[in-house]
Amino acid sequence: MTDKDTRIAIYRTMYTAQAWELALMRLIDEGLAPPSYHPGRGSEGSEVGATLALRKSDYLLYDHRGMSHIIAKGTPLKALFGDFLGNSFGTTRGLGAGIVHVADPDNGVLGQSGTLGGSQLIAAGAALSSKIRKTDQVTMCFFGDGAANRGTFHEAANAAGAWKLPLIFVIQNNGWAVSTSTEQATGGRYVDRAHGYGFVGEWVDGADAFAVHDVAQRAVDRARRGEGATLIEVKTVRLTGHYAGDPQAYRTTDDKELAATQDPIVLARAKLIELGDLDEEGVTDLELEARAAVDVAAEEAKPGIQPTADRIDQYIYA
Amino acid sequence: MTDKDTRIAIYRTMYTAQAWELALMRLIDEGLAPPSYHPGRGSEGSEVGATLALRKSDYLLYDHRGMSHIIAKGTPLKALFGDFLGNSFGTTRGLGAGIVHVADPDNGVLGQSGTLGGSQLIAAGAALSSKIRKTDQVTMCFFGDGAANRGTFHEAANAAGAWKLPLIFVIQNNGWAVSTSTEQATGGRYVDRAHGYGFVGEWVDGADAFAVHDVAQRAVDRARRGEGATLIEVKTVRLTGHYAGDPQAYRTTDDKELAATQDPIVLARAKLIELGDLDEEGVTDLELEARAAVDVAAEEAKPGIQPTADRIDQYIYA
Amino acid sequence: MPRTISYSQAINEALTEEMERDERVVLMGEDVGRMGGIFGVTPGIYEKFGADRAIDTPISEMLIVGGAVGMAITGLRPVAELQFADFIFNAADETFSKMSKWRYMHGGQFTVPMVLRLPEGATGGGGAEHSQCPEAALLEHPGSHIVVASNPADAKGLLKAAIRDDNPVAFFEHKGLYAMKGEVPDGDHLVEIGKADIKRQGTDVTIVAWGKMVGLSLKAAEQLQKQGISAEVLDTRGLRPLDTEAIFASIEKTGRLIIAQEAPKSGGGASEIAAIVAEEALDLLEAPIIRVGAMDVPIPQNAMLEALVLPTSADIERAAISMLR
Amino acid sequence: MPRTISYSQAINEALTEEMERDERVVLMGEDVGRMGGIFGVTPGIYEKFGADRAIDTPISEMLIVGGAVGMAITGLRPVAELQFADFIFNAADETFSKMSKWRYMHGGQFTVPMVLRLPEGATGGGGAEHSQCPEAALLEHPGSHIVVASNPADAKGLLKAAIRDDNPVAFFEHKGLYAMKGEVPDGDHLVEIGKADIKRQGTDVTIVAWGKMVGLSLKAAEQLQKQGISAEVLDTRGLRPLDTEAIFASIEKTGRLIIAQEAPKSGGGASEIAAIVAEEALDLLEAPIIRVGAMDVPIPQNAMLEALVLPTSADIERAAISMLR
Ligand SMILES: Cc1ncc(C[n+]2csc(CCOP(=O)(O)OP(=O)(O)O)c2C)c(N)n1
Ligand SMILES: Cc1ncc(C[n+]2csc(CCOP(=O)(O)OP(=O)(O)O)c2C)c(N)n1
Ligand SMILES: [Mg+2]
Ligand SMILES: [Mg+2]
Repeated sequence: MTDKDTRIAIYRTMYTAQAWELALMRLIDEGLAPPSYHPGRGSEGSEVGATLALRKSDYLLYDHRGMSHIIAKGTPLKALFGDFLGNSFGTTRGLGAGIVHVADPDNGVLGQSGTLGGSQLIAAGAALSSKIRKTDQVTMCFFGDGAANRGTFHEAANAAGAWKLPLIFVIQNNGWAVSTSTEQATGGRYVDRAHGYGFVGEWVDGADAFAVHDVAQRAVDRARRGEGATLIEVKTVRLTGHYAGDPQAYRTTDDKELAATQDPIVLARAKLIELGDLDEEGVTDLELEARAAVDVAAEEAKPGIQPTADRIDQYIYA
Repeated sequence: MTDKDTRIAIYRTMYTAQAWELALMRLIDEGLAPPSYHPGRGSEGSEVGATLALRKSDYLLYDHRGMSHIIAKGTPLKALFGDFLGNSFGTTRGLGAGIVHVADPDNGVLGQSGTLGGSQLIAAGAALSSKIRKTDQVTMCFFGDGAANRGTFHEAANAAGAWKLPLIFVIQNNGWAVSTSTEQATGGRYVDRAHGYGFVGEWVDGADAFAVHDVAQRAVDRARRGEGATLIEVKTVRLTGHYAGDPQAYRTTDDKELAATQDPIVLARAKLIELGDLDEEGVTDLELEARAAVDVAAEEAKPGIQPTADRIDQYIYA
Repeated sequence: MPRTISYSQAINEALTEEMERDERVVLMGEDVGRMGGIFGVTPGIYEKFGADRAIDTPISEMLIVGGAVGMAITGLRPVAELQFADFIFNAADETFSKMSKWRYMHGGQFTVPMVLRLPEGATGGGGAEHSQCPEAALLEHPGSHIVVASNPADAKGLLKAAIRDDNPVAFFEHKGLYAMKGEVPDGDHLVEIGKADIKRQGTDVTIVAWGKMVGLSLKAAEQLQKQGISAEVLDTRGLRPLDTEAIFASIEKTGRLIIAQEAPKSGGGASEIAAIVAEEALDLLEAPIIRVGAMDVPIPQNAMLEALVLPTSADIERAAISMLR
Repeated sequence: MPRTISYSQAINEALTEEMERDERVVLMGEDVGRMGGIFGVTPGIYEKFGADRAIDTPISEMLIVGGAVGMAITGLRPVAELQFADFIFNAADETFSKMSKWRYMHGGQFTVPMVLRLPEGATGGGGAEHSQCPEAALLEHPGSHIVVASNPADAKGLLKAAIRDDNPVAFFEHKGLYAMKGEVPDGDHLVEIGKADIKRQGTDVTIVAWGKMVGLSLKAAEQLQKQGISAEVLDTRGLRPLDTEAIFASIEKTGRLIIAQEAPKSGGGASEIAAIVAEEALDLLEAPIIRVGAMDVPIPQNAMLEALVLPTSADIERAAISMLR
């Protein structure tokens, strides 16, 4: 069971991620950042709860849904703004502008495959690598219910089972892959797939970020003890469209309204107060702090320099 | 439970397949057929027991291990010899010579992907096709424990579960993928993977061809009733090397000796007599008949004409 | 009388008409049904033909292509879509070795009547894995047609022809053209696959292009006209079958050849066409061939850098001028 | 003093020496460990370095390549093998978009020091899916080297150089050359990647080739000599980096260019080289370029037909004679 400090850290990180995303939306409205973004609202409980169970030296393969796992892994907010502004402050120093290619090796953020599923294989390789190098690093790989149906998952999961890899698959099941519902496109339950590969499968409701953390911590501890992989299916909700501005004609109002009741940030806030970890004032202070930090980061990131032509053929070859 | 006629048919087909393979080996020794062949000895119980549960109009995606599933599906022996002799009597009329590309649409034999796993996807497509066309055709797809670990399986199995396809995956687990043992390369048990896709998984010992048929018949009946897919894991043995002439240095003598005790043909023969389906004399007559039919087919196939250069650019485009 | 509609609407009409004409034709891919496609190309088809003929697939590219092959050899005529042409590499064996070779490998006992729709091209910020034009990737794999539509009329006529063709067809649609408007003939409009189209007559230089580069080539040709250079623009409408006769005939007139593609300069269709000309029509050339293509780098995610990497009509213009100096 | 060993033994030595030199180097692939490879190229390595550094993988080609990328960006230097080069299409996105572009896509924050071993080529009866030479498939995907060894000395020297290179290298080994014997220098023999090798001097025609076609080109050159035709044979040793200077220098001498590849004539490295020459060195040509390659058909399983489909030294010979008439 999470302790008080952990719960507060989880809430702070989730709230920060939400504030970061709101700030990004403003940058997008101002035309400073490209509009193509997959909002993370609704998956913060999953991404933060799970990622905070990792150490700095552990590896993260994040997914395209929001940025809260990357924020939780320690990548500076300013650098993330820089990536979306496509300027010199970004982790790729302007090469990537927008989704997909944030990378932060110092914090174990190994980047992302723009083709869904590619990261599952790279995660398996990273986990095998730490096993061969005899470090105690754990690799955590996030992906959605849709990406879970790519063959890449099978090859990564089979290897994770056969070689007892220190690897944690976090399937964020928000019920949708763009417009396609999980029921339409998926046979069986994701959590049940773990058993067929010989490792543990756990299901947890992502509306409860603290519960996610408990499950993730157990998985991380098992992995570090050399007891192999875990598949965590987290039920999340997509509080927005697939991308910012998706009309979502394919989705019923009921589904959207039900989702709205599952906001992990709202629920965590109430829980903090209920448990007496913080009182209303304490929470408000934390939130003000977080928003301030985000605003500072956004402002600091803006003056970054856009890359110029000379950048184009850099880093193709070592 | 199989009835007497079915048991006799299974034995006859298995024995015929064995005789066919022996005859092929002679053709290879005589240099008339290419040496690259993956002998089926040990998997006849699986291939014949399962395939005989199908109708002529059902679809078969066979694998590279032996020919007994193709023989059981009704492809004429002469045509199969023709394929290995690479002559005009072959199903591909000489284009293919040797393993891989036998096809016999009239008997529902849809061909094979030379890259393992490719057939799993084509099988899913064939099953979806019969569902869309509202026929009651069932598709059966064979592959080994090694090919089961390709991502193609995951994509085919997930679709089979999501769409309740009339599809039967037969995983022939002979414990080896060339030199790599199932334990070294596989996490969990294949049969347990079915549940994660939302369909039935059954395990059966391929040493008992009659038991395989029972399991397959149930799966076929379910599929025809629209109750969806089944994964059948059949424990088989590889009585030979991966290919004819494989020294198998990687394999212990114990493993080979144990395998030798699991010959489905030997066991079925004893069972037939034990159950009184046939007496010793009856079995011997059946075997003589089968061998005679094979020898006739081999002789008839030999005079086929080898394809000439004009064949090369035929059938690339319709 | 012809109507003016968009490229995506033309594709939608082609699909609708062919699905009405032949019930064996089924549409499949990610989000092509209920949503009508992430680029809004297929709205209405699910409503008209239902879930069995407008199939929303899982995110399983190997299944989309390999499954379509299985459907095509068992009596259907699938039109499968990969959401981005780049994903052809997530189903490469299925596209190159199954779709394109199944018929040949099995001695001609099957036909594989399927179309693989491939939305291609860079549109600003898609990055290295959502912006490619991999038309040439199929060249070393015989057995399928490679078709690319440069305008609404061709998009409709070529797609209808592709669906009726008994061969597998890789059908590339440029995402940057979906909004393009153009006249489309009424009625059962079909365009022959593999027949080049001279979009503009000229005498000084031949610009061979396909897909989105045709428009850029025409733009360049207009600019060149002002400078007294008469450029002929030839739209190959794809890479296989390739109308080499039309290409040679044009070079015979002009003596100069520019080949413009959006794909990186190396390893694309331009290289193939240049090689064919260097082999079979070298004597017609009065100047070295020039390939205009993207820089040989992965497409940067940053739209500003992307713009610098992509070929422009100005590049084509410069190439022509350099040839005539 | 140099020893005479086989091409496969040379590869085995390169692997063994580099694994001894650098413990970050690990070998992985299907049956590469306990069995020593289905072509007998890697015996002894499992025994010497153990299961952690000679990894028998599942039949999971996407994992082999994508996993190797993950290993390469976390401190190891994997040498991954796909059992047949054809299977590059079973791991195409991993090879083209992950292995080759991970570094660039992430702003140069990673290096991807890995080698992908790819046994290629037709050897009699492998059929369309076990006989290809897909070297050119990587051309439209910058970020990796494309290396092909034509003899034992190069096999050893190029592979050792590839393992030490911080860039990903697609290393093609022709299955038909594994038994080829040749002299290999003693000691730490390294061959520079991307540097062409003039295997035979000549003045009348340049034959550019790589891999197994180098031997066939030399054979053709000998025959041509008897007919008074002096052929120069240039081994590119791969396709990227490409030693265009060496190619141009040779054409400058001879004025005639034949490019010989085992891959089908269309869509291969020969097309790329022909295009480069038609662009940058057209004036050096006294005759049209000729590409010698396999017929543009899937490789038939029937070995007799396969032999008719593959390019031969006689084809190269005929091409040269036709040029000099
Ligand atoms: C291989 C591949 N197929 C398709 C896509 C296009 N695509 C991007 S996100 C997405 C939906 C993913 O759904 P899911 O995995 O459930 O994640 P979610 O967006 O719901 O968080 C799709 C289809 C892609 N990027 N890569
Ligand atoms: C995609 C692919 N990978 C590898 C191979 C090479 N190969 C052919 S058979 C085989 C072993 C298959 O093992 P399994 O599936 O268990 O079948 P078995 O041979 O044991 O019957 C391998 C690795 C192939 N043909 N296709
Ligand atoms: Mg989802
Ligand atoms: Mg096996």
